[in-house]
Amino acid sequence: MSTSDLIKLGIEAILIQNVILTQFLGICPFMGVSKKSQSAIGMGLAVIFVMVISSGVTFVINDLILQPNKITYLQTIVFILVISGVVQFVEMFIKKTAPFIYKTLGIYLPLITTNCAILGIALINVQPEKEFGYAEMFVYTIGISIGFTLVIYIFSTIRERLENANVPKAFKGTPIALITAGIMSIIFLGFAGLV
Amino acid sequence: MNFTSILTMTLLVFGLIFFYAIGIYLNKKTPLPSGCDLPSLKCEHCTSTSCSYSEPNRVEQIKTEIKNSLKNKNSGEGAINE
Amino acid sequence: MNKYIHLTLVLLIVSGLSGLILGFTNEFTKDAIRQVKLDNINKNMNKWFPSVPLENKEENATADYPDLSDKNVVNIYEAKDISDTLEGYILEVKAPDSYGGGMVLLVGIDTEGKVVGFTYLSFNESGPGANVRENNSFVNRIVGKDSVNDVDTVTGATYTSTATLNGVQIALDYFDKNLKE
Amino acid sequence: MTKKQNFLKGIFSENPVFVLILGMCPVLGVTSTLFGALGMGVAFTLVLVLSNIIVSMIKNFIPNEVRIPSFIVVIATLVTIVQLTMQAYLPDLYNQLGIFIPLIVVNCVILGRAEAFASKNNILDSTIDGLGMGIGYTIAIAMLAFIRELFGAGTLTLFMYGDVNIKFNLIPNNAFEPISILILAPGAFITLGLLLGVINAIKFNIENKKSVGRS
Repeated sequence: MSTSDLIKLGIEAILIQNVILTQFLGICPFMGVSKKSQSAIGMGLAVIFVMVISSGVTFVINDLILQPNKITYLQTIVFILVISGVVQFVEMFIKKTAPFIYKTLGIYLPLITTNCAILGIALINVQPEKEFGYAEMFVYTIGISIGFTLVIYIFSTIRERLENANVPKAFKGTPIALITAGIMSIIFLGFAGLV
Repeated sequence: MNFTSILTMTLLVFGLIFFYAIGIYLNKKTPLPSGCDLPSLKCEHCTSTSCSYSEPNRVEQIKTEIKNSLKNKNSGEGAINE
Repeated sequence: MNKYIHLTLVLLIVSGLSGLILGFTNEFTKDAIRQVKLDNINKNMNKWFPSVPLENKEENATADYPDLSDKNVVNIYEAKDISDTLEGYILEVKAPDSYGGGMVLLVGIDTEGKVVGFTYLSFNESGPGANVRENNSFVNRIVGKDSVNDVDTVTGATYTSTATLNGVQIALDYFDKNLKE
Repeated sequence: MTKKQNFLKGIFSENPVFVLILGMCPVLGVTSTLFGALGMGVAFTLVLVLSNIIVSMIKNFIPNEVRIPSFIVVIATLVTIVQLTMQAYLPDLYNQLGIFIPLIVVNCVILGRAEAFASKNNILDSTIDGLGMGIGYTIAIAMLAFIRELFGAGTLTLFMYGDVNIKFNLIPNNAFEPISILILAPGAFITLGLLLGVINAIKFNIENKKSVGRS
């Protein structure tokens, strides 16, 4: 793929195929952690960090071990174990070397193992019809995780204002958050023809 | 279904579980960095019950939250802008 | 110390068991999955070229076809009737930049180079793009043509229909270049 | 906790979608057709019940340190089995659900139930709990899919297999134009938000009547 295709793929990953608003991956943290924008940024950075590392590791494992031995049906079990392992080692690594970073995104790391986006993107990268090479995989994963952080940050700022809006009693909390996310998804639909 | 693919499968899965178990073990062992306890964000507005930080009775907690939100709605019958 | 041996033993048993179970399930389902694809091709083969007998077309019937690698044409199946005269081809084509990505088409072309029929082998379009597959007016606009650049797209699902048109056009170009006698 | 309560809690008081609001990714992803939602519900219940059974069986053989990794391996193996059989025998459903079948592994409900419930109760209770949760989940996504597909596309696909396509076209000679946004991505968020709101409103109503009746 030429560089212009890569840039196109990157923009598409951030805006058009946005992981939350169009692919419906990573909704659990999107709903659970976006009450405060500070915690949303923490979650976003943690997702960028873990998604890029785990996608790289799973892509390599798929290329070197699963593909040649024709056991690609093991992808699910291998990928979830790799992601869980990567999360533990990343948390340990950050604890040791960068206490400041650990302060912002430390608590979200164990949450990330049950995040559908990380495993979802790792599996999408190795789909046979997508035919991703290393460059496309890398650009796609970075684009997707930036898209995740962008959306979760914007959503958290809106949600902070929602707290003191007079929402009917039955709609307080998750229902109104879902409806706001729906309106955001409509806005992101506007990007469809961009690329 | 030759023997080598079974062997590679078992070794692969075993290696990865070991990698994960070692990760958990080492992670538990490394102390928290000095003066940086976990941020105040406890799990009150995170609904995932399977993350290792969640208290064991997370499910009952959600239910009690809903119950008392109902209760103060009823007790606040008289209050004007409930 | 034996605690760790106990741990590793348990892990070994768990992974060994899961490996074995998955190996066996893969054995059972492996040829069924391949069969699903072949059934699809044979069913369409019979629908588009009625004179071709409905027997099991081999998957890799494309050993001797020129420059398959770079193009988006993945596989070619010859439609030969009982007396072994060539009725046409079915080309398996990857349609680029569809909305959901990863769209694969089966395009049936007869010996004169006209599209006899087409269907989707893998299709993950969502939203209104999803019902392009059942949109018969769009299908009929394509069948019987030898070039699709004047066929207009389906309103509301431009992404999916343009990707389909590109896929059919790739098959037609490939046919004109390599397969036309 | 009687057996009946244990079963019914999964559907009403602890419904994974409406009360605990867990496992949201497939709920939004597969409910564009009723067939997809039912297929996902059945696959989910199957994996949940089987994983609860196996976890409650092997819970005393697994030392505590490696509890979570072995549970994850058990669940992943079950999910792969379901994925392979579905790919082989129900290809249309497999194409419909796509990426969401392997994602059952990370579904917060399953690992949560395995750890919170199955690793502490005997086999029968775990099965009932799994069944209750699974049926509650299926009912929830079927309701959502029913609304989305009925108003979004005016059709209701019940079963798709090859050319067998049980699909009710509910708009007599297109009396009304279907709201196609409901089938699109935003429709999933909005419909689920409204559905949750309505259910909360009903719950408050019932609580109100009960408390008014009591006081």
